Amino acid sequence: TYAKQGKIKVAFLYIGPHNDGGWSQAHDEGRIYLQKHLPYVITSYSESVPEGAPCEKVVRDYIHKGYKVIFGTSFGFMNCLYNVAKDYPNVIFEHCSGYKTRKNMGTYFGRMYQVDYLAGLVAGMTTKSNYIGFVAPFPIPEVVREIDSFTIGAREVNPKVTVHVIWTNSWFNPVKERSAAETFIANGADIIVSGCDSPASIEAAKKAGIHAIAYDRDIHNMFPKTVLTSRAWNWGVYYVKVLKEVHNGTWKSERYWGGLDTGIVKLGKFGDTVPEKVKAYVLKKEKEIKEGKFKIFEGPIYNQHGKLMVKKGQELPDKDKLSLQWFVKGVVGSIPR
Amino acid sequence: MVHHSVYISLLANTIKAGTILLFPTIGEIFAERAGILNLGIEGMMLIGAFIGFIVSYTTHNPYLGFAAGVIAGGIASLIHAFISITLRGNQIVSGLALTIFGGGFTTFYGQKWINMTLNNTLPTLKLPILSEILYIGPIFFSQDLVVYLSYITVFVMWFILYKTTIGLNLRAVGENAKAANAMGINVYKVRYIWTFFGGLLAGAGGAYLTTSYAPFWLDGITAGRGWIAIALVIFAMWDPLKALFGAYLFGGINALQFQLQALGTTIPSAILNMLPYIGTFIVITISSIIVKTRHVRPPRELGIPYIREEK
Amino acid sequence: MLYFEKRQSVPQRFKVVIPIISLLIGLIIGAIAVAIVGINPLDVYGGILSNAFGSWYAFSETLVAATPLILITAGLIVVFKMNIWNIGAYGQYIMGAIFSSYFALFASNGLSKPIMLSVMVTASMVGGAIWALIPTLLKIFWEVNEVITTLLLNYIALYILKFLMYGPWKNPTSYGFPLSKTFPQNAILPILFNGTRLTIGIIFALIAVLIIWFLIKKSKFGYEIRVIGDNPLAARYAGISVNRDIIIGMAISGALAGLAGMTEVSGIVHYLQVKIGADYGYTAIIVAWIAYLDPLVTILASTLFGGLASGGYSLQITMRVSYGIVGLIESITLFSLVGAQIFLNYKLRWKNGSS
Amino acid sequence: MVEIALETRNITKIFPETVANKDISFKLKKGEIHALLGENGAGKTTLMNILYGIYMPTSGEIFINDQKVIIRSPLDAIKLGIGMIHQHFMLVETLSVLENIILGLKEYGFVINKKTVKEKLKEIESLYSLQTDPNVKVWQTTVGEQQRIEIIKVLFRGANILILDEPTAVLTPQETQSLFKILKKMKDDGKSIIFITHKLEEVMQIADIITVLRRGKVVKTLPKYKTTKSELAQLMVGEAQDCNYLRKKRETNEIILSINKLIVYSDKGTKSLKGIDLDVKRGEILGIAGISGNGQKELVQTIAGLKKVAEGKIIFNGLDITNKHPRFISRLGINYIPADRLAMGVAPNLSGIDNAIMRRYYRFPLSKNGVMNYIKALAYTKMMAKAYKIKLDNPFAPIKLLSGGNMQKLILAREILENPKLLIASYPTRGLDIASTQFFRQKLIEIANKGKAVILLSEDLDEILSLSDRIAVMYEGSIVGILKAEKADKNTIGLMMTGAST
Ligand SMILES: Nc1ncnc2c1ncn2[C@@H]1O[C@H](COP(=O)(O)OP(=O)(O)OP(=O)(O)O)[C@@H](O)[C@H]1O
Ligand SMILES: Nc1ncnc2c1ncn2[C@@H]1O[C@H](COP(=O)(O)OP(=O)(O)OP(=O)(O)O)[C@@H](O)[C@H]1O
Ligand SMILES: [Mg+2]
Ligand SMILES: [Mg+2]
Repeated sequence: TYAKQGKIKVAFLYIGPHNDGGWSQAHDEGRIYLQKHLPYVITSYSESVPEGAPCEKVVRDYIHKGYKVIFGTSFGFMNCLYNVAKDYPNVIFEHCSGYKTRKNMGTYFGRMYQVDYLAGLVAGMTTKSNYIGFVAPFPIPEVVREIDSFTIGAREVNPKVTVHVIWTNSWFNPVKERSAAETFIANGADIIVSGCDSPASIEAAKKAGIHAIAYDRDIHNMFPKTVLTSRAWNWGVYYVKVLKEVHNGTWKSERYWGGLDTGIVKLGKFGDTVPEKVKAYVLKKEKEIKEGKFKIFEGPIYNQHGKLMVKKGQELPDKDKLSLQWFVKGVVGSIPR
Repeated sequence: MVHHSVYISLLANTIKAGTILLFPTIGEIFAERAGILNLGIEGMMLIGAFIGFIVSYTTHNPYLGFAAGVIAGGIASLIHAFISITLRGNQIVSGLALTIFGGGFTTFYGQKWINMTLNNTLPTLKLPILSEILYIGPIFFSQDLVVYLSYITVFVMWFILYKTTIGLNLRAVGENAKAANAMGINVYKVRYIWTFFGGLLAGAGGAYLTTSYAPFWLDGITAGRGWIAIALVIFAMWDPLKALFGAYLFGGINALQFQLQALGTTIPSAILNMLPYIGTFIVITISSIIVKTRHVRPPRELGIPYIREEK
Repeated sequence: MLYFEKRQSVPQRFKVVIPIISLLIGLIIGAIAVAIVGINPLDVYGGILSNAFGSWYAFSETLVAATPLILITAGLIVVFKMNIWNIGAYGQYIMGAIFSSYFALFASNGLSKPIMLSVMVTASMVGGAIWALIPTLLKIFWEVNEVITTLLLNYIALYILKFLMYGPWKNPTSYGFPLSKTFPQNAILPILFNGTRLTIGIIFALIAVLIIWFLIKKSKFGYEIRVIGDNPLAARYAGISVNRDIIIGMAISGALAGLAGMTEVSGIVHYLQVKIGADYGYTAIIVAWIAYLDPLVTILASTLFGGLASGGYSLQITMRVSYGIVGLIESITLFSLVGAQIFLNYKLRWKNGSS
Repeated sequence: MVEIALETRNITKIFPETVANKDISFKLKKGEIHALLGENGAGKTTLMNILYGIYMPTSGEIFINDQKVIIRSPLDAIKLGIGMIHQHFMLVETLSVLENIILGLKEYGFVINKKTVKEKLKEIESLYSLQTDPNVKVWQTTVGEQQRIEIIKVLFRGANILILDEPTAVLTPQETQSLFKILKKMKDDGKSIIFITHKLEEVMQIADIITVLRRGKVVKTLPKYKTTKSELAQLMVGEAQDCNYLRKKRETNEIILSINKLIVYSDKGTKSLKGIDLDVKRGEILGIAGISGNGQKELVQTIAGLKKVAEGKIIFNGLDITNKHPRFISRLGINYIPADRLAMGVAPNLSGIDNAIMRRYYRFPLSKNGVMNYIKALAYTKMMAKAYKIKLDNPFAPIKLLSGGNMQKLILAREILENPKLLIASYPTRGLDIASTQFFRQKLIEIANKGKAVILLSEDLDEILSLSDRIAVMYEGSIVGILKAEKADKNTIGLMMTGAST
């Protein structure tokens, strides 16, 4: 199998610049981690790859250069990978956050919503205005899930909280992210949650002297006073796992969805201003989640308009989590149709 | 209910966003009035934004950065000026090339600056007394120096255009270059000056973007604003005062669309974004129908090279 | 004093020499630009060349990029000859994509592939033509400037597309992501050569060029548009139906841009999305002009531009040289080319100030 | 002792493939009106453009007040006190009259001081009785007014040397006379004037001294009192002229074109034709006289199908052609020679061939089933150039490189070769030299002699009187009278044209 052919060439596609300070950088850190840990791997990456037709060209170029494993690290690469995968059954495709698979194409993702819930707790306990602004990219289930579980957390500890949502319709658009944050600030928000891939909304919060919750990477050290906590990815562990399987010839297409317990997602350092009491509560909850004692999407859960969506004692099944398209009570905003 | 301070901040933001568009629009109005169509605004804005950013970043002085961006835009415009005025080249193609150039140049040399952020942006300077005026003050007079500069630019340029000999010569050159030449006006000089002026202002728009509104560097950070400026020139019917109105209208749409979302309402943002274009389209059409083209039309010699020794 | 003196006739060899020298200037300045940041220009150019033309696969990708360019340019030539500045190819391209996608997404049931594709081709051409005819009719009846309206209609088309993608046409199973459903198999253009993405779209493009060539060089219509382009009053006086010809020309131009949109969504992307080749509409203006509004030269110019884009893209991947270099070379070449046009009509002369 | 205001020594101007001026030496004295004569393309305009700094001479020297000068631009010329009124007016239509007048001047302040400008305008007005409304936009003014604005512009700059390039071409006899009054006044004030025209009458009336150019060279300079019209004509063309046209008696009563109660609106929405009734008979030349702007142009353009009829009917050979397509009308046998050749008559950047075939490109053998035959087109063009003595050396070169006269000939030839049943000729000989003028007048007569019809528009009343059988006079969009040629004279027609007799 692959081991016999010497080194395995692995390519990563990023939606933004590799040093975007967010999503793509988190993946790139994962790539570097992989490179360090497995000597038989050669990695390369393409940054700011547009979704759609140009993406296909990039992938095909890699394959023509002998790359055998392709990681597509954005939802929008799904169709592109899916199309190319059909033509190249001997190449392995791994798509992040999507839902289409083939024999040679798997998907992977992490249960970030668990971390979102924890961040929600922090926010709920620290907000004074009870107005929290969530700067969100696209209204896809992944993001809706994040907003919902964040809100569940925040309102668990502070039922007066409302979470407001603005869609930027872009993963990485610092200009819009900043404008969205400024809009929230003008409306009285004292915590901004970044759901997009640049730190622009955090910077806006810093400038306005309010708090923020970061996404993608733990950036506590860059904004020690502003950032209350971060919802961080840790892709390296997964990339090593996949490449080991490829190397051993045991790789199989699957839908990977790891939680807090796997380490693929994690809660970042707390901000300097977060009270000890809060930290303690949050860490307790984290432990419960890891141990499977606490389930975030357990009923009763009401939607935005007060309709009961999950009955008491039931948990929203994974299938429904993966196609979530409604907001829980306390979210102000709408999902365009 | 939403507190009125929200609207004040929305409008104050609109002014900022509008300022990015206002400078290039005014600049292009004057270039076009002189007969030079410059479709390279997007490119010149990018260059202004980039130079403005790196100078601010390295000197820690946003004013210096802004000034550098302005000059960079001006220099970029000279390429277009040389090609379309001296070499009489096709202005549409040269302008498009300038846009490609701006994108290529800033992407290529901007690679190592990507995602860096400015720490000191243009500071807000509240104007004494004026900023105290109810509503008006916090919206218009609690801004940074460049915004005040933009107000002055609009009114001064309006005055120059309609009330002075400079403006008269300029209009004559764009309407009938031969006649202007026969009256002793140096057509080439006038065109060079105003194309350069257009470049300076395009640079100003770009530099304002990176020294105040979006203080970081990214490929293509202007995101089509140069094209909007070209549409705005039309919207404004080549009039600086109307440009002011148009720039704030276009600038306001983006802020508004976020505010509407924050309130929980949804009008599809595509529809909202489309409105000013449809508006411009309708205004252009109706005014052409009613006013019968005489007054509402581009300068007659827009895009036509002037050649002295030809029949 | 240096000055330009008018030539009586255009030296034909200049038409070949000028582009070559311009390209050289573009490459030399591009090389300097690259060398400044410490990269070997030869590597860069070698990279672009081999990635654009170095293998059959690379060349096929170049042709993939050239296909929409050829189609749009062929149409633009017709109207540019009439001195109608259609800046709206981008919008017409989008409309073509939208119209053809409608059938692919909502009316594809049970149709055989040839019929389905014919329907889509027709729809795209109708869509592009409609989008081109709006400004045309306004121009004809009320003298509304077409540069302005076609430019504005680009934005309106783009936002219609965005509206559809974020709203009604969003794929229900894309869970909120702005994409349409993937087209069914009968709505996808067949591939010409296995292992490439080259579809019969390129054949459409070549046929279009031949038709336009004939129209311009050989037909009565070609004569008429020349006269219209030079002096519309004289054309009217000569009994040419100027408005009819403008309508026909713009319809052709819009239809071909629309068809380009179809070949892109149906041949390459296979679904509708917001970003479907925004640059083609503007690049085509440049290509048309570089090709001296000559349909046959268009093929060459489009391939060159397609190659630069495709090669440069691969370069970014393999050598991590910013894609910006392509823009730099392209624009500097263009500047030299536009600037050098003057030598087609003028000679540079030296004269002492005292005459 | 008379001083020399301006002198040129051995001015040569070479355009690619044309020597427009060759060793021209020429003196203009203070306080004289110097007429410049010459056939089309003789190089008059070129010489003037050199004096005004629009062209640089290839070689030669210019002296002003005995000082050698180099005039690089109109600005230099203006500074030297030279003012020029161009063959085509140099006015910016969208600007007001006042703005046009002060264009390029620096003396009126950075912020325009309208008061001082208006005061100076008053001064000029009273001195030369030149009136204008400074506030109207130029596009709203008539041709005559525009001429006045041009003169005011020159006076405003205090020019001492005045160049007028065919200023009377578009003026009525009355307007011409008032222009002459102004010129005389200026001359009395010590200004020097160069006056270009093709009309010998005018030369004899106004000039002090006359220089004749032929093919870019000075043929002779001579004082007016020592010469005659026929001598001048001979100098211009280099041969004696023959003024007798072969006229046949060609009275018929068969009506070929009948116009009933025709009403047409102008672009500005006013009525330009107010119910015209007119019949044209087979075998006649019908002259139409009128001051420009009184509806003649609209009338003939409407017949040709180029303007929309609001009310009324046009019947040609029994067929209703009201609001029919221009192509339909021309195919019936109505051909039209437009007044302004550059604006309507040609596509200036297209080749001689493309321009020559404009009337018949769609017919066999030039095209068949929508496909052109350019070989046949070339042959046709060569035939045309030969038969009508058009100097068309390179039929593939843009037509705009021809001189105005040759271009005019091509247009005339193109229409006449269509063998029209009714030829509408607007100002057919404007700008033509004497030989060509005669040639084409003869052609018009031949058409009438063959039993066809001609409508002739001309600013030259002599031409109308000598060619027409009947003369219709237009005033303010109506026909104020139709006269038999034998019973008409210049005076009556001139009065009718100004509306005095109605
Ligand atoms: N190449 C281009 N040519 C013309 N206009 C462009 C171009 N690129 C972008 N634009 C315009 O510039 C503006 C900003 O571009 P951007 O990509 O940021 O759109 P957007 O703000 O994401 O739009 P929306 O908010 O509606 O989704 C838009 O109006 C877009 O139409
Ligand atoms: N810019 C130019 N380029 C090339 N040739 C020119 C140019 N201007 C004039 N000519 C040529 O020079 C010659 C003299 O032209 P010019 O216009 O001076 O004649 P003119 O005496 O004024 O004739 P007209 O009575 O027809 O006005 C003509 O053959 C003309 O074609
Ligand atoms: Mg937007
Ligand atoms: Mg002349």
